[in-house]
Amino acid sequence: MTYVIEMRNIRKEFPGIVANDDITLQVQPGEIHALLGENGAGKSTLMNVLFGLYQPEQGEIYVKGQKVKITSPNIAGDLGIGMVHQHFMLIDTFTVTENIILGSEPTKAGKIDIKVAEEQVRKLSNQYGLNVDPHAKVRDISVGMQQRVEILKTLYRGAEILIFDEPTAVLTPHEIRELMKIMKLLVSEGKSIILITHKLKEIKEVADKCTVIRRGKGIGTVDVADAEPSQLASMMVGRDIKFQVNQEPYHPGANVLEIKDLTVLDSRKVAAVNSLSLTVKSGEILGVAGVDGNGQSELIEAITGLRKAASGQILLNGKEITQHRPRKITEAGIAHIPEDRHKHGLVLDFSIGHNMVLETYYQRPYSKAGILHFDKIRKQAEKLIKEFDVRTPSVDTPARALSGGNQQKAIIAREIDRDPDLLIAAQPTRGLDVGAIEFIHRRLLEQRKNGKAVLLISLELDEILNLSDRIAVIYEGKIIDIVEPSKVTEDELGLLMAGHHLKGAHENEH
Amino acid sequence: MNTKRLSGAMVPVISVLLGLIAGAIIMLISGYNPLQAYGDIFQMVFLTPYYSGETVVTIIPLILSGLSVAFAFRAGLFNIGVEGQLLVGWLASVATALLLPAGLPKVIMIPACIIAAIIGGGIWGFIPGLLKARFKVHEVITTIMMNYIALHTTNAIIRKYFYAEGERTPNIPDSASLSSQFLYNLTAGSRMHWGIIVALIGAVVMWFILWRTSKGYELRAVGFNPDASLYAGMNVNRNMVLSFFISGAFAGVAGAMLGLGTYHYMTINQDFTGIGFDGIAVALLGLNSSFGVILGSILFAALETGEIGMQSLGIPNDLVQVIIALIIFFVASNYIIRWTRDRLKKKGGGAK
Amino acid sequence: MTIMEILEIVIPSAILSATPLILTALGGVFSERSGVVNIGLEGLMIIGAFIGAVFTILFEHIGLGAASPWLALLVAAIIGAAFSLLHAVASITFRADQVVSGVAINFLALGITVFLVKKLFAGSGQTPYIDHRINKIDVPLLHDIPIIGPLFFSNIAYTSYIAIILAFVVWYVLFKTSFGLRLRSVGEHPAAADTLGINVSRMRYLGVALSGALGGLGGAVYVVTIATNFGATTISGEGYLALAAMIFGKWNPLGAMGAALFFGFAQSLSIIGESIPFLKSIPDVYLLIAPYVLTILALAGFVGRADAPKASGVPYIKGQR
Amino acid sequence: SSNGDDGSKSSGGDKKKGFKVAMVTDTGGVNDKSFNQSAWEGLQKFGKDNGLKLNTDYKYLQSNQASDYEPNLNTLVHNNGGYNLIFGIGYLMEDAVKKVAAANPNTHFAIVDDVVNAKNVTSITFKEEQGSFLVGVVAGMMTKTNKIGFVGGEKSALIKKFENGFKAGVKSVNPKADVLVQYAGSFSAADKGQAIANSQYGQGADIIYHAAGATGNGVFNEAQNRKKKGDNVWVIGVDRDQYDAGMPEDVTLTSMVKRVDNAVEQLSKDAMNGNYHGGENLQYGLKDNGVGLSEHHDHIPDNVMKKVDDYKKKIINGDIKPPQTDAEYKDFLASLK
Ligand SMILES: Nc1ncnc2c1ncn2[C@@H]1O[C@H](COP(=O)(O)OP(=O)(O)OP(=O)(O)O)[C@@H](O)[C@H]1O
Ligand SMILES: Nc1ncnc2c1ncn2[C@@H]1O[C@H](COP(=O)(O)OP(=O)(O)OP(=O)(O)O)[C@@H](O)[C@H]1O
Ligand SMILES: [Mg+2]
Ligand SMILES: [Mg+2]
Repeated sequence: MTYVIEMRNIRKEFPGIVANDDITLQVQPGEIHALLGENGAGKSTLMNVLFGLYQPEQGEIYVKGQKVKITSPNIAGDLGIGMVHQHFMLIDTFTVTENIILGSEPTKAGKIDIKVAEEQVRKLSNQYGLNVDPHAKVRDISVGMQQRVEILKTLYRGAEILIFDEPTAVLTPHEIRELMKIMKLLVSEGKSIILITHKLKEIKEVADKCTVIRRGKGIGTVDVADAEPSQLASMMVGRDIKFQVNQEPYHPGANVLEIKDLTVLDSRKVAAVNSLSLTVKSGEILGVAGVDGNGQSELIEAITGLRKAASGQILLNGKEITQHRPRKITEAGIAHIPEDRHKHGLVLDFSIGHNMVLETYYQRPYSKAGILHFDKIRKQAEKLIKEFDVRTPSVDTPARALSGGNQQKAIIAREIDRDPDLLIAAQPTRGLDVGAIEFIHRRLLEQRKNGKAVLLISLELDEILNLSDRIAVIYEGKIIDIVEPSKVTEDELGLLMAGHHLKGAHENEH
Repeated sequence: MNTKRLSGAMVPVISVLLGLIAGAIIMLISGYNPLQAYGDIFQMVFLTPYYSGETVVTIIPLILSGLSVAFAFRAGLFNIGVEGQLLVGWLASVATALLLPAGLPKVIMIPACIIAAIIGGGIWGFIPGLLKARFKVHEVITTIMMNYIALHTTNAIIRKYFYAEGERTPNIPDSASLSSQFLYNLTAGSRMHWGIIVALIGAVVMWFILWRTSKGYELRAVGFNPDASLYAGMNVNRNMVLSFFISGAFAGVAGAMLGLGTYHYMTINQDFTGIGFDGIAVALLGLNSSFGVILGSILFAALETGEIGMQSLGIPNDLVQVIIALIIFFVASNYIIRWTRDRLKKKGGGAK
Repeated sequence: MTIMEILEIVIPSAILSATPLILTALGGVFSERSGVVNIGLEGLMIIGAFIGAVFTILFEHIGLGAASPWLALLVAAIIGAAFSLLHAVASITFRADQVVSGVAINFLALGITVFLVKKLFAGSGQTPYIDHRINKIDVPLLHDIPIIGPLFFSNIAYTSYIAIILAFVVWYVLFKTSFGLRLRSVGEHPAAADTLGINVSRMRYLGVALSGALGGLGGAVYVVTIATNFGATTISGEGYLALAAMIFGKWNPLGAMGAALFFGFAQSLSIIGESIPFLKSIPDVYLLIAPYVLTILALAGFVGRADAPKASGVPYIKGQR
Repeated sequence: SSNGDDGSKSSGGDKKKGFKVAMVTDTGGVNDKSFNQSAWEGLQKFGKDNGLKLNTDYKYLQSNQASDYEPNLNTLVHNNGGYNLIFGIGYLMEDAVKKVAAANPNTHFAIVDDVVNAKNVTSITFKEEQGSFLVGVVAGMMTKTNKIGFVGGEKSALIKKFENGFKAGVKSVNPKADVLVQYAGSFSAADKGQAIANSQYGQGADIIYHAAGATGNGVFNEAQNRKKKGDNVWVIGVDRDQYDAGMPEDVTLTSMVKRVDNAVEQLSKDAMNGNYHGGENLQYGLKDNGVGLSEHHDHIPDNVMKKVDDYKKKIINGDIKPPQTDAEYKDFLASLK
């Protein structure tokens, strides 16, 4: 039988690292083939090789039995290979249609025939149930829709083989389920799919085969139907994994954070947070669950002083902090693990050591009379690096050079070390592998144990369910319900997040 | 670590060499003798006291102008407004010298004039800074506009309040002068003045502010990543304005050096001095570091003084401009050097 | 003077002096939209002005007469494009800091042109005057239309119409054609464009080359319609004004044109101001700085924030995250 | 004096015998089509006529920035064994000439367009107001619209002499004529020159006199444009015969020439013969043909030329003293009534 894709003995090196070491991948027509591996295992690299973005040092690629040389995405496209990238490759300021047709635009006398293009997009969108608005600007649409645009981009180019690189990392459970449906529809239409993920559950649900990669080496390919999740996990990591769960008894203390009737406008002057009220107590982790874009970011920004509140009150330990400057709020006892570590969390061009005092550099002992004391800063950095196991060649290494997981650990070290009364953790484990996630979860639980308050905002339902004492569900800028994790199923939570109240009438149907 | 830093510093050095070689090729093509030309420049600038002194005279405002640009760059800002800030600083220093009683001692007079220049240049930098912070107006446009406003305004003020025959201000009193008989004798009658101390202090001040103070930490953080700075509790807008003020202040002091040292008066300028634009090049040549700016200024000034020698050889002085441009190109394209080096290594060393 | 009389003087003059700025700013739009910052517009104008003068003289010499300046414009655009490739090579292929490379372009252009003028014209610092300029004309028929005739169709050079038409053409190209879509895509998100098989380097080279062509054209138009010869000071600051016009116009061709016209208008207004009785008493320094102050006020007051193309100034390195 | 490179490696030694003369341009450079160029032409003529060698016996140095003036002058003091007479061209060099002359009492200097009081400096100035007065007479008589324009570069005392002399000439022959005066604020802004000319012609002026360097290029351009369209407009050029700048439309009515070349040549000759005129201020006016109308004045009718000659005589014999400053112009106007 011929494989639709066969990659044989692929080797790809980067300076100082072998990202792919003799990997073989065989994909049959009409199957969903999962590619499983830890962060940095080499999954994206392998797919980038297949997509023509990288040239392998060794190895051969066959498409439908034909030996091919894929030297550019153009050639991959001609061979019917399409890729939905891990980091979306969309142009914010362009419309959905423009993003889709870019590079192979229908033209009439040199002019883009936008009518025809939109029609084609609409047709494809309907055919696969993708439901996108061809006119919308990409920056105005949800992450889920952005991903469907990415899928449309490949379909528009007539892709037969679709590569999905960690497509679910940014999606809500509902969206994930939709995506699974779409994938199944695609294979039923005769397309083949390579699915990269480190979520075992998803593999169990949709994939037919699974190839596991560890540290650049192929570990093996299994039939998903025959494999236990635990088996896959240990293939992936090379050891057994314990998932952290919040098991300690729940003894909440006084209110640390009180939010009353808070309204916050987003950049477009629309109320993103809409008279929202919420309290977080000491000794608890309050999880905020919600579909991305329901006001979570604005809520955090308002609490931390990065965005002005339009109305309402925010109290920390009973003292008003509404409209205070970020510095005052930080000093009052709030620490914040930001959702975008590159944008907010780090000055990438500073050394990792200097990043460790980003909020405290002006205080003793790091600076006296306006003069920095580097020995003290270095000492502090070294302490944190050791305590939080931040893997870096030295304190002086630029933050930019650290891997994502280690950057995140550095931020968490910095924030927790300030011993805050309230720790706001926004997407603290996004994109990290299980090892790193385990570590971070343990730290969050420690905070709780020490009698601190933790406000956890996450799109990962597992994370919310495992760690929280209470779960607040945010929908359209309001907390529509607060539930206990033990008394709610993932499905129920999903419904809430979609705006459906659990008991009683369906008020917010759509 | 150390070797890495060293190779970083090698880049401008190699660029300078490549620029000089390219200049030599142009001279050869145009029928001049490059060895003689460079030899003469070297001999003139480094071995003849008078021209050494004059080179220093050129170096002084150039260092300060380069520091101005470099400081702004470090804070994430592009200051094309050095020309204007320099003119304002020049006028502020000269006006102060003329308005204060001439009998004041030097220790009061000179600092007063320099402070006036700091304030003058600083304000001229402050305005684009404020406009950027407050109204998000792109600093490149405002600084360009502020240059023209400075040119016409300083001329008008001189005409109205400080006019002396010869289209300039009167001479400043000796008590405000940075010149000295000692340096004059030392350099066989050049205009070299104590401003070189001021420029070097300026370089130290910039280094100190940026790398030793918590304010400098803040300014650099804001320059690299305003979002993270805001997150970390810094006042991004205020820092932006402050950076522009300090940058303008350096430029203003550059102007004071012309007023108190080089000329002892201010002329009604028909055009910009060019020192501000050279400052951009010097800052970039010096990788935006204090020490680099000093080295860059020396190179620039040496080439500019060398022009006189080249003219005497009959070589059009515009060639120096071309050489300077090529050097800047090579510095900018430092990747070309890394690229070549990597190629060579691969060929020579084989696999590791 | 009546308002109409004032406008009849101010508007044609504003359009004339705005023309080189429009063209050059359009060049800037191309370059920056493709993701390459171009501080070197001044240098490109210098090259264009030099070529405009030298080739007009050359063509006159070989007897091409009134066609000479037009042909020289063409040559200036070509040489401008060629010269700008230096900036392209440095900033695209060799990942130079684009600001630095642009500054180098400015130095280099001035040095080389003055050097060449001296070589070509027996040591002279400037070229002789050209005999055949592109003249201001009254457009047949149209200039008789009341009100708009005297304002927009009299006393105007065809090059101004060309510039204005080009602004619309550039707008059309950028926003309606696949070339434009691709050019903008590499300026916004080169990695995305790359995955769709668009050759990022090639698009950027084209963007820069077009800026060279238009900048060269701008400089040459300045010479054949205004300056009539070339020397070291012929272009002094016009390129920077064009840069400002591009930013003022928010990287939009029509915006850039509007901004350039605004500059021209502010300047001619300040000139006519000295002849208007009630403005006459104002010290002339206020009129001299008026165009620049007006620009700042306009930016601060109602234009506000403009977002540059996202990837502008960032070298694209394949595969880098 | 002890400073600088004495360049003694070149021929040197016979300094006393061979007379050497050189000049330093201001930032305009030797081909500014203005006084720098004119001065260099004078020096070249002197050099050729006397069999001197270019670049050793006579030469120029160009200044790229104002800060080059002093080192350039100093270079010439020592270069090639030292020049006997060194010209600084332009008022901008006043201070530099003063300083370098003071430091080098054995070298002779000359400054053009300004006065430096020192034993070893000869000052050469021109009575621009006299020449300007004459072209003012031409303009005043020839205007059909009774509107005349004056375009200045920078508003300096020097350019004011042009302006006031010109206005006085106009008013002397045509009291009804109105002179529109505008300064561009720059000597290198052709676009502004054109815009100003456009405005002045647009307001009805038919003759414009410019004293604005390269800014004047724009004035010529505007006039040529208008002439081509059939308007009868003129430009009066400045400094040298600007006939060529007005071609091919032939818009140059005449030019107010300033014979810097003659003055430089004359002083060089005198100096070679031992008379350096040290400490003197040589003022060149109509009397010495230092200023005046250019040779190209075909478009000026004879009756006007006659009037010009009348006035020339009156100025030479002192009956009329054209004003230099605004204040003098006011007085002059009052005296007309
Ligand atoms: N362009 C590059 N230059 C250098 N190293 C790279 C590059 N791209 C990837 N790597 C390295 O190659 C290894 C494999 O990376 P890759 O992105 O393929 O991992 P991955 O399995 O997709 O991980 P993740 O789950 O985090 O997406 C990593 O160590 C990574 O740091
Ligand atoms: N483009 C690149 N050029 C050079 N080095 C790179 C590049 N991309 C990644 N690296 C290096 O590769 C390593 C892994 O990077 P990556 O971002 O894939 O880490 P990660 O898989 O997210 O790590 P973690 O396991 O901590 O989550 C890091 O040391 C990083 O510095
Ligand atoms: Mg990763
Ligand atoms: Mg990956």
